[in-house]
Amino acid sequence: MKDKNILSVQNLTMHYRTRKGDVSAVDDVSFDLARGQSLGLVGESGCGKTSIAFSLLRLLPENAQLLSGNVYLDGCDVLALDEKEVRKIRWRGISMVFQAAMNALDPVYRVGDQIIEALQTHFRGLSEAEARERVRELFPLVGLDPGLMDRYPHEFSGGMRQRAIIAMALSCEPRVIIADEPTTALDVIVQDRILGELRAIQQKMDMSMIYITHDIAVIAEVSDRIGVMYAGRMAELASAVDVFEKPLHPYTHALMNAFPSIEGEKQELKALPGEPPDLLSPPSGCRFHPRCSRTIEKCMGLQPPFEEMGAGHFVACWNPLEVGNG
Amino acid sequence: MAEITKSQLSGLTEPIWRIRLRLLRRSFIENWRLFREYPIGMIGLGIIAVFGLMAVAHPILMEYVWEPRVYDPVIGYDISILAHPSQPSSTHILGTDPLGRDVLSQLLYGTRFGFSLGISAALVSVIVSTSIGALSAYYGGIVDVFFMRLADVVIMLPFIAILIVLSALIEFNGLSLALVYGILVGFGGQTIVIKSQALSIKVKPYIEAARAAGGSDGHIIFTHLIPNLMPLSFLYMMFTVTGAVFAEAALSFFGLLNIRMSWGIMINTAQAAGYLLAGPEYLHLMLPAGLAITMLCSSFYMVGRALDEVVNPRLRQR
Amino acid sequence: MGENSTLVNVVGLEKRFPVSAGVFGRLRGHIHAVDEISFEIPSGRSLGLVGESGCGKTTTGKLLARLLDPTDGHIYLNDEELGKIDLAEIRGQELKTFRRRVQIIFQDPYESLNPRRTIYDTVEEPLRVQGIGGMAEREARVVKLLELVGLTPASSFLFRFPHELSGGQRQRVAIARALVVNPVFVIADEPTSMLDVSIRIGVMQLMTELAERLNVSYLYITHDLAVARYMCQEIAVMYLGKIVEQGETEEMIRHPQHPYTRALFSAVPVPNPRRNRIAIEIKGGVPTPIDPPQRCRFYDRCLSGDDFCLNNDHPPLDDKGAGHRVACYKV
Amino acid sequence: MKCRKIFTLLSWGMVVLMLCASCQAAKETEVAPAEAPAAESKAEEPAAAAPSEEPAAEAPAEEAAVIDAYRIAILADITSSNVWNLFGPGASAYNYVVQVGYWPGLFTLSDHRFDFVPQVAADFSSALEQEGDLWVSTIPLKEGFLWSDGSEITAADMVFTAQVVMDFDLSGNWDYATSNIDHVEAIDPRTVKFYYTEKPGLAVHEYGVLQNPIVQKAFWEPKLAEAYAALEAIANFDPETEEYLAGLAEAQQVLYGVEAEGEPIYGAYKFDKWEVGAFVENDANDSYFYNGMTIEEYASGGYHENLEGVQDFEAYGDVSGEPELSYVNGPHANSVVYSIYSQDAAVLALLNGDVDYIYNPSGYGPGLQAQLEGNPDVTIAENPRNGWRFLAFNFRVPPLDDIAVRQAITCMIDKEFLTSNILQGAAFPAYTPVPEGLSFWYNPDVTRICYGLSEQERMVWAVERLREAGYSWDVEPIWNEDRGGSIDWGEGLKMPDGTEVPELLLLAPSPGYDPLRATSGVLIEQWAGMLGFPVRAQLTNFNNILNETLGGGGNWDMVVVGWNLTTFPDHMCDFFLEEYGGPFAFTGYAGEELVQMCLEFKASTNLEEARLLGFKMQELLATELAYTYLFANPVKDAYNLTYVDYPFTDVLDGIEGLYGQQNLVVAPE
Amino acid sequence: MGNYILRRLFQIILTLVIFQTLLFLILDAQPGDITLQYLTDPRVTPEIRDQMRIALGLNKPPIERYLQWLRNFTTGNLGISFSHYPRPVLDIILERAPRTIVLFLTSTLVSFFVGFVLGKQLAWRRGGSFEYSMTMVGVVLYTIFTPWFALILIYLLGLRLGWLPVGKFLDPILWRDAPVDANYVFARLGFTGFVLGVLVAFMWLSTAGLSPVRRRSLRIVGLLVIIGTPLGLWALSDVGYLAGDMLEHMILPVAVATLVSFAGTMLMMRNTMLETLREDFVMASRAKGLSEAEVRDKHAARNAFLPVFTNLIISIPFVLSGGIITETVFSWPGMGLTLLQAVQNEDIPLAMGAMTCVGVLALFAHLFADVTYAFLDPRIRYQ
Repeated sequence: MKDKNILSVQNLTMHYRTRKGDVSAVDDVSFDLARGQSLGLVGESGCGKTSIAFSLLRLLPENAQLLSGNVYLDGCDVLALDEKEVRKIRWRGISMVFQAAMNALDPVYRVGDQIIEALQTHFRGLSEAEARERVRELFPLVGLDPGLMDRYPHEFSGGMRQRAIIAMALSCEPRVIIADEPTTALDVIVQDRILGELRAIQQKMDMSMIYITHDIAVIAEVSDRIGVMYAGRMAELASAVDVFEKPLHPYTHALMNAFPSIEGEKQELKALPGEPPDLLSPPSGCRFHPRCSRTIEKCMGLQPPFEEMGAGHFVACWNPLEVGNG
Repeated sequence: MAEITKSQLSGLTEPIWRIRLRLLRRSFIENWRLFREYPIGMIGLGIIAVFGLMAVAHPILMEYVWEPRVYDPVIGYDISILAHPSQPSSTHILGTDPLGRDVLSQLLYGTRFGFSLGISAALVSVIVSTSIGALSAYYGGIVDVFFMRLADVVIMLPFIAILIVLSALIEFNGLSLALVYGILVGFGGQTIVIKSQALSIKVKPYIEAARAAGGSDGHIIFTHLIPNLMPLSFLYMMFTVTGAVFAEAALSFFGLLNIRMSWGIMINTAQAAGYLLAGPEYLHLMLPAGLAITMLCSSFYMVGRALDEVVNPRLRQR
Repeated sequence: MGENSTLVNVVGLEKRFPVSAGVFGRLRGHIHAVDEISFEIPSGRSLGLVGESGCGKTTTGKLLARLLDPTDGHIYLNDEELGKIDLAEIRGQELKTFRRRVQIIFQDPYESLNPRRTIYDTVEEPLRVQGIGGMAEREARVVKLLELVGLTPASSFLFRFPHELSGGQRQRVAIARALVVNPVFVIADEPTSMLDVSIRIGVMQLMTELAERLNVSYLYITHDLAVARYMCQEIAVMYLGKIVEQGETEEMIRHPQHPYTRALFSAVPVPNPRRNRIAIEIKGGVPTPIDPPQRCRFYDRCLSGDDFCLNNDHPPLDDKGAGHRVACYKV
Repeated sequence: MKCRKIFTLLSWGMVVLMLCASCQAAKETEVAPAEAPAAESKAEEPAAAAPSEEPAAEAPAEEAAVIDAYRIAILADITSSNVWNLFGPGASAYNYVVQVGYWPGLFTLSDHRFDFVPQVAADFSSALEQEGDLWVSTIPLKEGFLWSDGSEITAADMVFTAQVVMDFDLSGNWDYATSNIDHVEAIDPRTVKFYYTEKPGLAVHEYGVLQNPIVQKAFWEPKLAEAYAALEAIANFDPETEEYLAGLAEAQQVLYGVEAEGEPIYGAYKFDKWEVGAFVENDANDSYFYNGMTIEEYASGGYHENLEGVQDFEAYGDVSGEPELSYVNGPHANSVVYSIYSQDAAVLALLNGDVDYIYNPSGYGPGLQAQLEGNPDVTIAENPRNGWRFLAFNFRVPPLDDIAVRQAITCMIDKEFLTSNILQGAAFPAYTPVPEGLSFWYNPDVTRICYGLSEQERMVWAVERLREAGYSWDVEPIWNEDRGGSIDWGEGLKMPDGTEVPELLLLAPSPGYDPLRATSGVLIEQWAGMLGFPVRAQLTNFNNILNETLGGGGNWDMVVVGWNLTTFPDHMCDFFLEEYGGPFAFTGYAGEELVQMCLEFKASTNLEEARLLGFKMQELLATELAYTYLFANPVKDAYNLTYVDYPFTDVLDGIEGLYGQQNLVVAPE
Repeated sequence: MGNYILRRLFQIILTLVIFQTLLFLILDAQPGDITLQYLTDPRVTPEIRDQMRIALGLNKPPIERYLQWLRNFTTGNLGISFSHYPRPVLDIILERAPRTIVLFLTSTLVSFFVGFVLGKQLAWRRGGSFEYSMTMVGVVLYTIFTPWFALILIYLLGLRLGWLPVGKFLDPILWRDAPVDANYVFARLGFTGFVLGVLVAFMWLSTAGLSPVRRRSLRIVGLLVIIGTPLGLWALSDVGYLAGDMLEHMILPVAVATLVSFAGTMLMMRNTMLETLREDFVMASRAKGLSEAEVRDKHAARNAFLPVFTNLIISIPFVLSGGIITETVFSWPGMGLTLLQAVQNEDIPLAMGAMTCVGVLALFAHLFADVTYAFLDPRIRYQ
């Protein structure tokens, strides 16, 4: 099991220091990622999805504090590396497709040059001509005409930009690729195409992928496994089918019920009461308990452990739903 | 109006004006708390406070402590001292100038002058720039084109040069300089900045919501546009104060102003009498005024910088 | 007022934006943002306007709220208070009075409230500019509306500033502001798209509930078909300034007929990991609507287009039965 | 990619071009000295000699030490080198300091005592005779007087100069045009004859026309063709019309614009180099007539010029025995370098030994003086100035036309206090229009109102004077013994006719322009105010003052201004009587007595007679108080004795008045 | 692009006309005229002054003179200076403008560079004592009373320590026998700078295609050669000592002009850089594994550069304003000093000419900077 996991995150805890106090952004999160697997991280804004992604790359802002945890990439602890070594991990070990493609490309450089820059950073002896050749090969892979590489980002449409970002993320053939809401700002038809391409490349190149989104429908389509996050904690982690068909955590369940779909019969939507908690002073015990319909006394005082309940199905809940109750 | 000061329906126990006052106070305290985090702003504010005390001190000292014949900043003369300029002493803490006048008295008087000049110039510029910026952003079209072209012309002009040219036309005194400087700044770069800010506010949905609610242009400009421009205007006021004080000093230094006393005049007096490079023993002639100009300019600028960080959330640290 | 009476009737509505360039600002062309669209909204029902970004749905909304002046066409509002009026024609005081009857809710709850005004000021503003009621009366109405949108107790919200509220609360304030003048028709421009999933449903439900209680109709603009399905009785799909298909919501979802609608609907991801959804392909991306050629707007991307489509005007929106109207020669 | 290749190609091309260009540039600079070998050697020399800040020390110690360069600091650049312009609209002190010695005059004033002596003229034979309707003066010229190109200065040059001035109607310091000259004639190469239409007085003839510069005809005649052509164009116009005047102005402009490079001159130094904005350099002129000539002045008044085999001239008295002063004319320096400095920088340069003398008509403030005095190398010579600052009254405005008012206000002005205390001894009190330094004309017995009185006595005197004249107060000013004694201000001053005295506007230059006058203005406001005069001092820019006063604006009641004067004191008339002074007589004063005296004074051709008249006029003006003279500031000259020395430094208007004594300056012993 | 420049030129002309109209109105509205100067000369009678007025065209009504001025301006004739009568204004300006341009081009470039680098560091090391102290120093220098500051520097460096010359732009004793004049050396120096710039740019571009390892070493060698060669050539040439003298005189004024203006760029750079640092592409370039210095210089600073550059354009007139002060204090005979003297002397043509020159300078600097901006920012495309 261990050697199959290319990435292993254990007990990751991270706080942001603000003038109002510490924000507990990621709290005791653990998960593994196997080679060629696609893991979806889903949750509402501010639940810590993106913070995890940046922790993996050690790209946290100054005020972020990694309090505990380990991140093993191919058995090497990323969090223990010094700055220079981390730089080698970045992009070759783990690369990232950024959320806002609009802003993730530097507007003053040609798109191709930005990919060449990444290549030359990691392959110091590569001349520009060689690097260009490499980009020329990459572009069709993501559905872009290689002739576009000498254009500037602003000359690209949103979809093309996102494709360029994906090409950039693939350029150094990373072992793990993190896609952080890559299609959120896109229209549905473009989103559909990009999702398809991303999935195809990932499988073709046998890369592992972490896909981060708040859209349950999207995550259902791209992920093998799904981690549901709530308020900085992992609420449930299981295979995609299990999460959708046999959710154990009440939050997962509520999320499913609150999500409108155009498929099938029109079902009654159930609103979640209340608002997501303020992570400056998160609720004691289970962070979901103030909004939970299944709260028992234990929930208020004690944090539920993140435990395996059934094969590969992890959940953190004192009073989980019965299997098949979804 | 008595029946509306208290509302039974909403369960409010206080008159609305008192609530608003409290809100105002609270927002002031909040901003103050933000502002306080920037040492640069606090230093600036501290210096301004010191200058404020100095400005207030002068009339008091003249009334109760100092003999006007001796200490008047313009026509005072100390007969008891043989040679002027005299070194600092117990009677003249900063010594006397080449014409036998007390330097400290001049410095304090100059503070008052500098303050009123800077602040009135700032007020003028803010009134001009905010109203023009808001109007051209809101209405656009020919009004906008006219004022923006004008602003282009104005920002192209070297200020000091223009003031020098104008000094030949206008008998600059404190007030007219403040007015001219304020108008120049107000019509120039400041309008452009305020207008671009106003443009970004103009397209905010809440402006559209106000229009959808039936709000007239006047209503929108005065209740939505201008209040949201005020922080920026206030920020620019600080910079205008700096500019105006500097311009006055520069013009005085060139001997182009017709005022009786200011910091610039003090330096000019020392210069005209040839004490500028006369050595350390005459430092009291140019150091206090030069330092005062620099400090006052710096202090307002520092406050402006700190305000910038408060007003502009993109610069905030965390 | 009966169920079937028409509340809003849009006829041939058109909006063009000039595009200029060159030394003397020479006119280069027009963006046909909204191109001769017509639809009806029966009283008490809501119409969902869906489409990709740039298709003209927001412009349509603003035209109906008269935040923009239409280039051409008519917008008739059948109102029991004011009678039947053409919104496209009115000016001045009349327009101001009309503002009472039609309101708008914006997408971004963070930008749609003036950060320097309290909730009370914001919600009361429409009443004040319309000169409705005395101060006490207005206050009472504000309180009532706040409680209606679920901000209870109202007194604890009245004198807060927007930045002290969460996104969901702000959007409720925006709803309260829209409803405070008792409108009959509300244009909702993606009111929930920026809200989190767990809050979104709450707001959607609130809007539905208020529509029934206050007898309000919505023009619900959204890019999210699933949301439109839950909010509206009817859906109209826009493409490049044109309505290409319109009909009863469930009918549309089950049997989309226009090639574009079909591609659009098939591209929506479904929350079911077992299902292998197959998207219907169309060509290319959305072109800019600057002076589009006189033919079917969708021709360039359509897989089933032929010479007839190429040589004829944009097809009319024909009823294909049961109020399901499609603008396509091939259906 | 293709694009990039093209760019690369272009860049290479650019580089090649650049290299070519810079090679060419290098060549050019290499070639330049080769073409002018003289320049090359010069170029090397200063490079080596640059650190030698002591050129005098390096100079070979021959019998007469030669100064390498007499370095004068000037405070502004010269603006013109065209002689016609220089003595016309281009007249500026700095143009003079560089160029005034270039051209000879028939007569001149001696350097020290300002004796009227011949220069190009062979002798004093300038007496006027009547010839028909005209008055003539025939003047013989010296022999051996050479231009710097070696040719002789002749009567033709003199005639040419006068002719050009009259043809072009040149003004400014050219006196011919305003002196009723009919024509000038060259009787022979060494005799020139002036024809006047009216009998000219001293000021016009001796102190005017005869001292005007002379230029070389041979050089100028061809150069003026264009200007004459312009003049030709208006030959037929009526001189009264505007077209004529415009055409004339155009012709003058052409004249002023002629490049005068290489013009042969006569003086001790000739033009060498002008680096605009930085410095001007003059080189010694070896053919200078007075080079090596000894000048002696005797106690008897005698004046003696002597150079073996060239000149031996004496005048004004006995020249035997030990002379009071004896000096040898230069040039004693190889060149004179006039560097442009700001005043402060000039003082620093003098202190550092970078310049030898500062030509500084603006005067030294006390601070600069303090710096200069603190340096042992620097000497300051102090000399009386021919000029003063005064308070003028507007006689058109009652009650200022009343002598009692003027006297009362004048009495209150404590000039001694003003000069010694407020102005820190930077000035002397003045009581008469003629400065003490002009000893020939100065009347020492002139009345000084309230001289030596205390503040209390002044007030009493002034109040009494006013009361006598019928003035009254609501509250009379009184002396208050409290607080160490001060005056309680008078209030509600009324004129004899019972009307209240209106507010009086006192103009003074702003402190930026002249702190002395600004301060005086503010103080006078106080002093007059004590008596109850509602005076308001307005410090304003100088141009504004000019505009209101001389310019005829008229919006003034009192004004503090000041002038520098000529050595001939006809300004006593010019400043008060419009027929002489034009706009200068701006006060509106027209005392009958003064008119009479001036008629006599102006017509006088006898110095002694003129002098007595001058005394009477001074007394009249001191009591009538057309002006209240306030103070005069002395001329101070600072020089560094390390490298240069002067034969004498005691002279009216100082070394400055002699533009730095360039032809007299010697190396120190 | 060409079209854009054309449009801008058209705008410039329009702006100039407005500018000159205003200027003319202001100058003409002054009390009195140039002939007032001659009031103090007793030999200049009223008749002569009238004649002078005619000569100078002052007898005509203002509108006629204004039109005349415009007519002349279009033919490049700026009239005749009053105070340097009868020198043409254009002559005077052509003689002085190079000095101002050299001085302020140098100080602007230096202060921009210094400000840029320091501002970058300030943003990068946000919150440290370096930032606070530098900001304080920057603010004080930025707002310091320039003449006073210049005098202090003169006193300390020129007088007390005697390191630098205290004013003027050359040493007369050194120059009095120089084979060339100052403007010649100025022009050569400017040309050298230009060639240097082109060569460096060329070298930079021609090495761009190499692999990172070789690129670096080649560039260092190239820089040394390109900068060293002209320095050597100058040192060897026979006017090298003159250039040296000139440069020595430039140090102090350039230092003052730099010190009082670099902070503007620095503080602006700090702010924009802080904003840029929040952009996603900075995070992205970090994620790509670039070193911190590369992220800072190639991405964050490169993008922050754009608004700072715009600010530089806007600040050009301020630089010229500061120029008046610096030139006055250092007796630097450039446009600023000329303008001040012209105004003080009521030399309307010269003042007009000098102001116009300053205005044209500012306008073309704007245009130049805008065009440069288009190259720097690919997002900007001028139609």
